[in-house]
Amino acid sequence: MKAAVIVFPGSNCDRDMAHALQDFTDVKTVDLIPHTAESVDRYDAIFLPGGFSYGDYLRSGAIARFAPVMESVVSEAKKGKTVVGICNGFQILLEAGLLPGAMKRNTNLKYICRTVNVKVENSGTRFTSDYEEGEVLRIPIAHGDGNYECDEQTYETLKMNHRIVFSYESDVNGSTGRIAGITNEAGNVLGMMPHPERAMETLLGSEDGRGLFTSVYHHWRDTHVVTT
Amino acid sequence: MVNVHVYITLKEGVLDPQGKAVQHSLTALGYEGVEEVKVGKWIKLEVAEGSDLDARIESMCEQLLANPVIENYTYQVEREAQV
Amino acid sequence: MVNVHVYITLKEGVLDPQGKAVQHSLTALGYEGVEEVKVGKWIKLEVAEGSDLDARIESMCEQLLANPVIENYTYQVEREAQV
Amino acid sequence: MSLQLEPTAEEIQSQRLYTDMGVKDHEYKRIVQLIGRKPNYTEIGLFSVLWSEHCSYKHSKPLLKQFPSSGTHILQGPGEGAGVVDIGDDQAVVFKVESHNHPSAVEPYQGAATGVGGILRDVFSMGARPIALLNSLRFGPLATPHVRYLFEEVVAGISGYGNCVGVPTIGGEVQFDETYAGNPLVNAMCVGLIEQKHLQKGIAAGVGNTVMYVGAPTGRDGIHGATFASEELNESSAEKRPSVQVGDPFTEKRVLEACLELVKSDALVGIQDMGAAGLTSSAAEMASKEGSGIDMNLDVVPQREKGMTPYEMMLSESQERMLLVVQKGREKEMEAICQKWDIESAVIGTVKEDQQLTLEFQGQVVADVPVTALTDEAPVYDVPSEEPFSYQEHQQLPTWRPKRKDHNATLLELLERPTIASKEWVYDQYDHMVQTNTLVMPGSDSAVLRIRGTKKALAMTMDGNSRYIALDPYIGGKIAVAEAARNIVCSGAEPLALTDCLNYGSPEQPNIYWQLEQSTAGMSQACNTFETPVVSGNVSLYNETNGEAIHPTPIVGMVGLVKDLEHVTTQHFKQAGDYIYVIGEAESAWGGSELQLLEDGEISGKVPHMDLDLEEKRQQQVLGAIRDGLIQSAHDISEGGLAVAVAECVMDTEFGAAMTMENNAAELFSETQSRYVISVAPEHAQELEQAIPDARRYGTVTEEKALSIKTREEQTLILQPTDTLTHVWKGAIPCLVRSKV
Ligand SMILES: Nc1ncnc2c1ncn2[C@@H]1O[C@H](COP(=O)(O)OP(=O)(O)O)[C@@H](O)[C@H]1O
Ligand SMILES: [Mg+2]
Repeated sequence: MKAAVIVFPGSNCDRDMAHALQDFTDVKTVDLIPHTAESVDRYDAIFLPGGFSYGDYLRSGAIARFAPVMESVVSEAKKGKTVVGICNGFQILLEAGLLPGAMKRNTNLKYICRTVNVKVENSGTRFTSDYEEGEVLRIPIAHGDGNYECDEQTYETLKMNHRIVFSYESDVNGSTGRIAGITNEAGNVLGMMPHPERAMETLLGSEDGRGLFTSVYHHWRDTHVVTT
Repeated sequence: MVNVHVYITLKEGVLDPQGKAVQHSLTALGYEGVEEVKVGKWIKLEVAEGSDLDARIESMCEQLLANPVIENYTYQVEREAQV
Repeated sequence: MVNVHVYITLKEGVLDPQGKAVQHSLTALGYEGVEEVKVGKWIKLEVAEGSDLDARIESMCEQLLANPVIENYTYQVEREAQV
Repeated sequence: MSLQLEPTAEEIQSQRLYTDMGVKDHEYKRIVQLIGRKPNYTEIGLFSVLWSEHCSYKHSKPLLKQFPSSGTHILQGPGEGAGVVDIGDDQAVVFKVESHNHPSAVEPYQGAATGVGGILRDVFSMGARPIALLNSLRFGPLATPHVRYLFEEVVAGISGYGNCVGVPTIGGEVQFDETYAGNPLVNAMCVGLIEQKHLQKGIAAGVGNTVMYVGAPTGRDGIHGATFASEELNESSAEKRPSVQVGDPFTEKRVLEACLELVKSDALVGIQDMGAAGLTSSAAEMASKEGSGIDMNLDVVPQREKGMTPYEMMLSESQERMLLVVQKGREKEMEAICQKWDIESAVIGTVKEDQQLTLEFQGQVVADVPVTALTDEAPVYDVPSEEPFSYQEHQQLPTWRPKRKDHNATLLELLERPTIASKEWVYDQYDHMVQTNTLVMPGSDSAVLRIRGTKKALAMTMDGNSRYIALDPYIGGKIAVAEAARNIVCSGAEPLALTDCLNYGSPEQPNIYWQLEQSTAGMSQACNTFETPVVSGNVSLYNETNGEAIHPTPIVGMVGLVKDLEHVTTQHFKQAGDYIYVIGEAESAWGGSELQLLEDGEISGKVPHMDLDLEEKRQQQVLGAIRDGLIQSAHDISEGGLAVAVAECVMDTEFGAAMTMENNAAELFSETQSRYVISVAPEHAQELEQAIPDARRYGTVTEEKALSIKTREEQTLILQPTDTLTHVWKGAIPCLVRSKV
């Protein structure tokens, strides 16, 4: 499997994401792809990392969504490729319209960095198959704009179609329905605020984030590698 | 060139954490009778004049300046008073 | 109650990284002739009417809403059209 | 002010306009002598900033010289952007601290943010990748709304800048005291990591080489910031500030990445950030270090505003800018790297042989002064020093004793003191995990970062208890360094070196100069004992509000090396059944203690004794025992004494502690130095007792989540559920911040 980690100007979790993929999964190729790249079509999975793309000026993700590489990201997403946006990556996917809803400031108006309990609401996705449904993960959050907002109808749709993949066990930032991560309708695009790439090693406090990356890998293997 | 003022605010019904905090602080500071506070953006742009000005402004707002999912915008064009 | 609109912007000469980023981005998106962009705040408040209204607004602005060291503010009181 | 409207050299002299820039009459005379004529407006501007305290250290230089600054592991001591220390494997750690007190007093968010930005540039200008930020903050009591505003905004500014750049803020300290009510302290420290071969210097070498400007364009920001930082604050400070510097972390992040790429090129000869006094100090210092001169054409300096004069350009403190010296003919390579990161660059000058700084603007030479006059010839003052009466008064006071008897209540009250209370409210706002190397996050004695690809880790801390120094600067100075070293040792690291920030009042006051003299002497002695040289630092004087100076506050930022990840230790208890040992005996040491402040509302008397040799011996013993795997947790005993220390060991854990001791306030709350509370697995008890003869067993880590301290006669001194302790300790600051009255 070949994975692309997109580097926007101002991304700062790009290397962490690449380490997570490289050091803890069997993914063969992990490339850091600059925001100016024309195409990412040769990759099997595309990761949008956290950070402050374009300083998060105006709104988080608002400017990054127009980075040259995004055209290809959007078209690959529409073709069904795996796309994962974490933190700022999630915000960019929202701004790009690949996922519904928007982010507002955390209710306490402060940046929050701490490890929280994140519940796996749906283990039937390509992002969560290595987790148990209902499993509670210890994963760090680190964001100022993680207060997920959507209208009632969108929320009902998300819920009904099991597209709420992760939720916070307690209200940390004001998110509608304590949503921490959602997928698109087709189920190939995931956005989540918590940082699984920061939860890869017990040495650093938790390895509960691994399942996300291994799930993505296993999904690719199961759909691409013919076993005899 | 004309000055364009774009005003952006959260849509009706979208909870505004900043507005709430400001209202709270104002009340705590002893300002009575502050009922509702909304914090929005005011973006000032210097833009080239032209017959398509309105179209351009609207498109800038919808594409970038405002997020139509949760925000509304209005704008005003300020022209130098003609002599 | 009256609606008060407070407009806050950075003082002349103070660096406005947001404005710069937005201008850059608009230009990249193909909007030509966008010369200067400043990002400020627009705060809408519903405040009790009263003879000291102006004094109250000004004091709120200076104490909390604006940061007088780097920001300027102006405001407008919007009264319902009288019948 | 346009060039034509600037005062002439004659007017500057006759109307003594230089005094507005902070230049004294005799300094002006000296300048005239040095350059052989009357300086024009731009030239006097150059002198005023380079001869300010902030840049010239004119009142502190002789004191700084006494700090030991070399050692076999020291690759670069004071004099460059940051100090550099060898950590083996061809790697080095680079660090420095910087103050941003005055800007933060006027505009706390931006003041703190740009403080972080500046210290980051000091570190990456050495060629190192910043891997950690720390900060040391001082505020008045949170009871007043203005202090709360300063506190909230300073923290937000640090968070806003550091988080965006993607460097984890992993440690620091915050204290609250009346003395800082009008003059908060904001000291930021940055630590970087470098492969030794990439090490850079800020030098203008090679006649004919090109001087390049890289980074954000210049605006009229913070003109005279360096002078401003060298004056006391008063009512007119807000107006005096011509324009506050606003930080742009997004640009910083790109400048950082661009610079780390630039330093890998052999075309780069020298690089320095434009910090205080901007273009003036970077150009003059780079030339001075090499004994060269620089010709600069100001017309091509990237500018953000229209109509800027040479004076304004040279004195501007716009952020996110760097000055480079590049091999002639290879400018394009540098430009290409800048373009890649979307950063402006411009060729603005040349290195020349004659040791002059020559500035051209619109076809005219607007300044032409000897570099040495600006830098080496800056005045150094021999300042009178005088021991204040208060010092002897405190020494003569009879030994202070606490009056309280209810130890249970006292412990809770101490935990609630903002200086002791959990700083989670602060560090929750800092991204302390980005870069995924943080092994020990904020909340233990030192933060610890692993070094990828090795077994090593770095421990770092900032410390400085000004209350001891206020009472006794000499002993207090020793304690400041000792405490930092103790914190490093507790995390399983060996102290390597330190950086310091000296925050004091006006050195022109003999009593304050005495404080400086005494405290730096104490610090130096401690540095010598621990073999931790001072590799960098910063001096912030004139921390006064309307004539009232702050407590002398030297801050120590220390870095230590963990040789093996296995040694990393935290303060938290690890397992029920482990034995709790206290190392070192409590004495009746109360002067400057938290309990004294709690009871009296003020500090008095003699400070705790500091025996550096004993301190050093215990540090070696504790570190040795950690390395031998004998110790499960280690915590030093500082503010609030043993009771507070043990409480901190159980908080955030699933455990409690059962201890036995004398019914003696000193046992519980005294701040006697060189002490630790550690936990040890029973099977290692004997070995530990041999390794550390001063260790006394006080109790056991329990499964029951409560802290219980009893006398041998089973009289309860303290009994508190762990949850209550945690609740009180963690709730204190959020509660104070939220109270809006
Ligand atoms: N208290 C101090 N102890 C040791 N070195 C110091 C101290 N203060 C300043 N220095 C050193 O003096 C040099 C100049 O410091 P400074 O002017 O603060 O640097 P910058 O120009 O980067 O702001 C630096 O190398 C710094 O490390
Ligand atoms: Mg510097």
